[in-house]
Amino acid sequence: MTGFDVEAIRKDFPILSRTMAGDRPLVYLDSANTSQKPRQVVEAIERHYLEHNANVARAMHQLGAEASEAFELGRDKVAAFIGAPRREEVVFTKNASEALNLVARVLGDGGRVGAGDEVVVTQMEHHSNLVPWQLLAQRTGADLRWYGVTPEGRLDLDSHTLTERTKVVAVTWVSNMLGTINPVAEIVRRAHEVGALVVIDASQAVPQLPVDVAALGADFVAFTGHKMVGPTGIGVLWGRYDLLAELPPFLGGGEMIETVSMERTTFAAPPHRFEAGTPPIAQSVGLGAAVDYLTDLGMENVAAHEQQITAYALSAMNELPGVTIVGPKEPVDRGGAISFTIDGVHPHDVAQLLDSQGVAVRAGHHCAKPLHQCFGVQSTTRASFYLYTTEAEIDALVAGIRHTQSYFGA
Amino acid sequence: MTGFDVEAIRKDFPILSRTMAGDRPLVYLDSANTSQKPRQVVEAIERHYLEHNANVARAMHQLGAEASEAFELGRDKVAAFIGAPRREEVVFTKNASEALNLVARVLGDGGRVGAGDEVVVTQMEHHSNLVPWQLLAQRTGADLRWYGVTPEGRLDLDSHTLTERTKVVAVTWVSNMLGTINPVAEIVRRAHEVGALVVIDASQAVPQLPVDVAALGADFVAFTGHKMVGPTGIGVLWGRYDLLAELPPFLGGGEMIETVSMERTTFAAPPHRFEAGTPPIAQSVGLGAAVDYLTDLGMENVAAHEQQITAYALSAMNELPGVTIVGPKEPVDRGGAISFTIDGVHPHDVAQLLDSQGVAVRAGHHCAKPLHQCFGVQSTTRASFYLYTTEAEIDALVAGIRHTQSYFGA
Amino acid sequence: MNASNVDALYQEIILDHYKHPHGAGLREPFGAEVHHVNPTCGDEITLRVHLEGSRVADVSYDSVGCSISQASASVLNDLVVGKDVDDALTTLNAFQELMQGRGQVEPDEDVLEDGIAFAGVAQFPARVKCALLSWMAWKDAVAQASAKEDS
Amino acid sequence: MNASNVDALYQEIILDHYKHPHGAGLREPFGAEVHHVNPTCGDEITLRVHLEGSRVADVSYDSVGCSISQASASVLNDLVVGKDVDDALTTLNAFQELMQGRGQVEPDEDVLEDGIAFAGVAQFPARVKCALLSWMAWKDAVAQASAKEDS
Ligand SMILES: Cc1ncc(COP(=O)(O)O)c(C=O)c1O
Ligand SMILES: Cc1ncc(COP(=O)(O)O)c(C=O)c1O
Repeated sequence: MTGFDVEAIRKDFPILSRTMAGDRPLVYLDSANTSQKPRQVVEAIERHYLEHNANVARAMHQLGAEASEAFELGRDKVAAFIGAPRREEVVFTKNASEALNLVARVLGDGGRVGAGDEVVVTQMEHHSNLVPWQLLAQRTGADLRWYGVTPEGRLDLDSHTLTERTKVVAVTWVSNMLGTINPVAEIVRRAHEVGALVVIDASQAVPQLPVDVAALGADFVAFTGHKMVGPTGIGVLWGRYDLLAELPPFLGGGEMIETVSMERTTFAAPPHRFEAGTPPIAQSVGLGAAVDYLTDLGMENVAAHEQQITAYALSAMNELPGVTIVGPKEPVDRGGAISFTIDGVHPHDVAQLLDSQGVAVRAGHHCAKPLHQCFGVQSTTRASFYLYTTEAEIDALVAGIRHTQSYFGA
Repeated sequence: MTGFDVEAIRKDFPILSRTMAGDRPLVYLDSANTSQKPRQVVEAIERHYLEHNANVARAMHQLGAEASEAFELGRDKVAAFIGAPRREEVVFTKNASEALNLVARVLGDGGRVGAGDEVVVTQMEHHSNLVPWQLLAQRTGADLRWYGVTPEGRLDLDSHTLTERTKVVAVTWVSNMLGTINPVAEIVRRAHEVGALVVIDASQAVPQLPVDVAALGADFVAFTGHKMVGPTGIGVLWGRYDLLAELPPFLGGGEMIETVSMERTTFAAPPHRFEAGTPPIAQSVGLGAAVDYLTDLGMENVAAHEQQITAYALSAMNELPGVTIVGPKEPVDRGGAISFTIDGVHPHDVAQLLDSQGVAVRAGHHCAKPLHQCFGVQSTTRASFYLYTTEAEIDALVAGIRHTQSYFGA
Repeated sequence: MNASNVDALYQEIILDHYKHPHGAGLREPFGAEVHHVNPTCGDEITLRVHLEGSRVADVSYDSVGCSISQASASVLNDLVVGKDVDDALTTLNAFQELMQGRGQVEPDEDVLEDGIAFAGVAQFPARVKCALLSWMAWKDAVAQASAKEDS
Repeated sequence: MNASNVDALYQEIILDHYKHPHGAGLREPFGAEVHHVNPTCGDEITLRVHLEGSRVADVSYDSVGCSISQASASVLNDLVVGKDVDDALTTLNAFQELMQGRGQVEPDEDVLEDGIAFAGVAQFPARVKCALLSWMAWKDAVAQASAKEDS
């Protein structure tokens, strides 16, 4: 029993009533890739554009005041949603990837990471929390190291030892491929013990779990609007204020300045220092509406629903002959992304056959190529769930997998 | 006479029918800051979210195919709109500022600009085309130089001489403060003569003028969706394909890779190399609808309308005692941004009084602080026009200025 | 927000201070000098504070800005010069609270005197920064001057 | 796109080639070897070309990928080995045109033989890359091998 009525919720998402191939209803099991949007979010964006649109900060007319207030209200809502001690700690970016790149760039430019220093990631990072650190290591001469992954798909915290040389530990909270929920509190403890900064990729966590960045104790947390019933084109970097205030800007231009001459520029305080150019105004309004939507449901309820649907799916899929789940097989410390392989059928072909049944899943390396390598597979098929997912949809997935096996004679 | 019916067009923009302070109709004269959005654009975004939303590139299900097609169609439309020889030359960013920062970063990282080299800008740049080059110069040890501005508000091409040391010339096409249209073809000629790359900030040009990047001959062109009846959260960098193909990536993560291991990564071809993370999907759909809207009107007509309304405004404002236009006073090689001062009344107070009459203008340095310094003013008031601006609105501006003068006894 | 609100913003008292600012100009001696900028609009102030023990002996300033920011510097001068630093800081808090109260805070004339004329500004979020520019500069300068006195 | 389209995609011929690929494995001698990747899904192919004068003497390959990409490599092998390079490139163009034709191009069986079975793929934009992976690798390898022959 979850704390909300899934059938009622589904009415907020018109796309879920679409009819797909062969007149089958859409079974959308690709929410870890991007979530669907409720009417409430889309209408908030529409209303903003058609009634209150103006540029922000710079305009002192009434529309400008309305737009600025709407934009900054989005920031307030996000700050409250993640328990940020200060609203100025919420920096809007274009997506989670930009947020992570921003941190990597300014830690390098700001001298926090240099030659001989060590940056530690894990083998289960999304490319967006791996490539920025590779690029930083290349630019600065720092060494990139990583925690490995156990055969069960858990982080192996014994596989690497942090030292005084470690300046940054960048870790995903929830793996987008394995579903694994990592022990972030323990990682924060170990990193801070050696004086390293902690960057958490919370792209898969914030949409599904109650998050309190103050309690978490990390230094930076990144996530993305489109995975949490919000719009594309907006991401969030939360950072400890004193760190944001210390670090140099990332992009130049627009309202990130204090004063400018041809020769040199001084920069505004956070968050504006890190928001060059016209920010994602309508997207902040949309993300604010998304946060309201999630808060109305209650993040405890969202998390409980994900737990329940994941347990249901795992128990059904563990039973299927010829199907191997890559990642934790029990619904413990685990989010709702289930990656799997089917003997004798390539993941592309699995996804294609499921799609012909109306079941939308993802096939490929899910931007986690090194992690696939760990498990000796080149790609997997992934089903992922969200607050609108029903047990009937899991049943459709299971039926689709059976059909796929028989289609390919596997 | 312009080639379209302004009154009919205004019906597409519901916000223009709003009633503001004192029951006065909104007179929106801040389009150089951001343009208003027609219903067609907002509805395209809404339809996309509610019917076709999915992530792109990575998904092979039907929704994913629909979303990918819609997203890439936005790119096709933008490419056609600016006459790009190849669609792969259109890189989506979050705004014009990111596009300009992207170029500055990768030219440095790619070794195209180094210590002792020269980067040339102008005194009339928006901060977004100045600060990124200052930061590049600081990072690399290159020298930043600039063309000055004449008292009439024209670029002084004799004020600086390009040499073999000049590696980049970055110039705004149309000044957002003065309205000046710069001789970009001549600048391209001079720059290419010494082997320098040319970066054009077309943020104020693409919304108002027919643009053909192939004919222009520049190497990079940047502009922004929200100023051309499109959504916030999307900008465009057009770049010559061979240059884009040569340059290193800007941000890492997501679909900008070719193959990834823990140690190193190889990168995708343009444009994907420069689009890390989930791109502005719904915003590309919206920008595509914006480009359709402008194309239906005809950019020649849009430009002619701007010419006509600017000429009307200039002749009215040139007559006003105590009012000084900062920038070209004749409607020749000039866009529709008119910055001005009123003797004895601070620009803030001008904007505030105009706002109380329903007239929305901008006051401040318009992100062009060094340019204000050239003219010995700390700030100005700016009125700016677009395809929906009427002569009656200019009359309201003039009446508002008169009222302001009498209110402050100036 | 309507036309009458603009009159609430531009009260007679504010326009008077704007046209005839009290204590304008930079003077010696001073314990600290600061330069503050409103990044959005470019308004600037250079402000000096001279303390004598715990008393604000002088506040002098040179500013470029709109009527609201200029008038506010003039009222600041009236309200803090001659006062004990702690009392002046209490006044600052009251002024700041009024400005950030979105029109919901009732100003206390005994504390704010002419400053109550700024009540209308609180309804114009874009102008709140104008009204606070000189006060924030003063707060900064006092902190620096006090630190110097103490050391 | 409906269920019957999936059958159009997974034609019997394609599934046969998938299960029994022609010419699979890496062989010597070869003039050029390339490695191509489909970045979206991670499918990979290592492919070698051996030219004898202007004749494609052998195409050998090792690939990991879906049914479409594997079957396509097998059909490629059938269609180009033994042919003159120019003729083989003409075949490639015909195949590429079919793939990118969004289902609007009528395939010529005389040119494409078993390749016409891929007509259904053109209706699945996400799979077009799968079908073209080996062909693009082959084009690349031929260019490299020809350059070597010429020098
Ligand atoms: C000339 C010019 N360049 C750059 C920009 C920056 O555009 P954006 O704020 O969308 O990044 C603007 C608009 O503010 C502009 O007018
Ligand atoms: C764990 C993780 N990190 C980062 C990202 C990147 O998010 P975005 O594509 O919005 O930048 C994703 C989603 O693709 C993700 O799942």
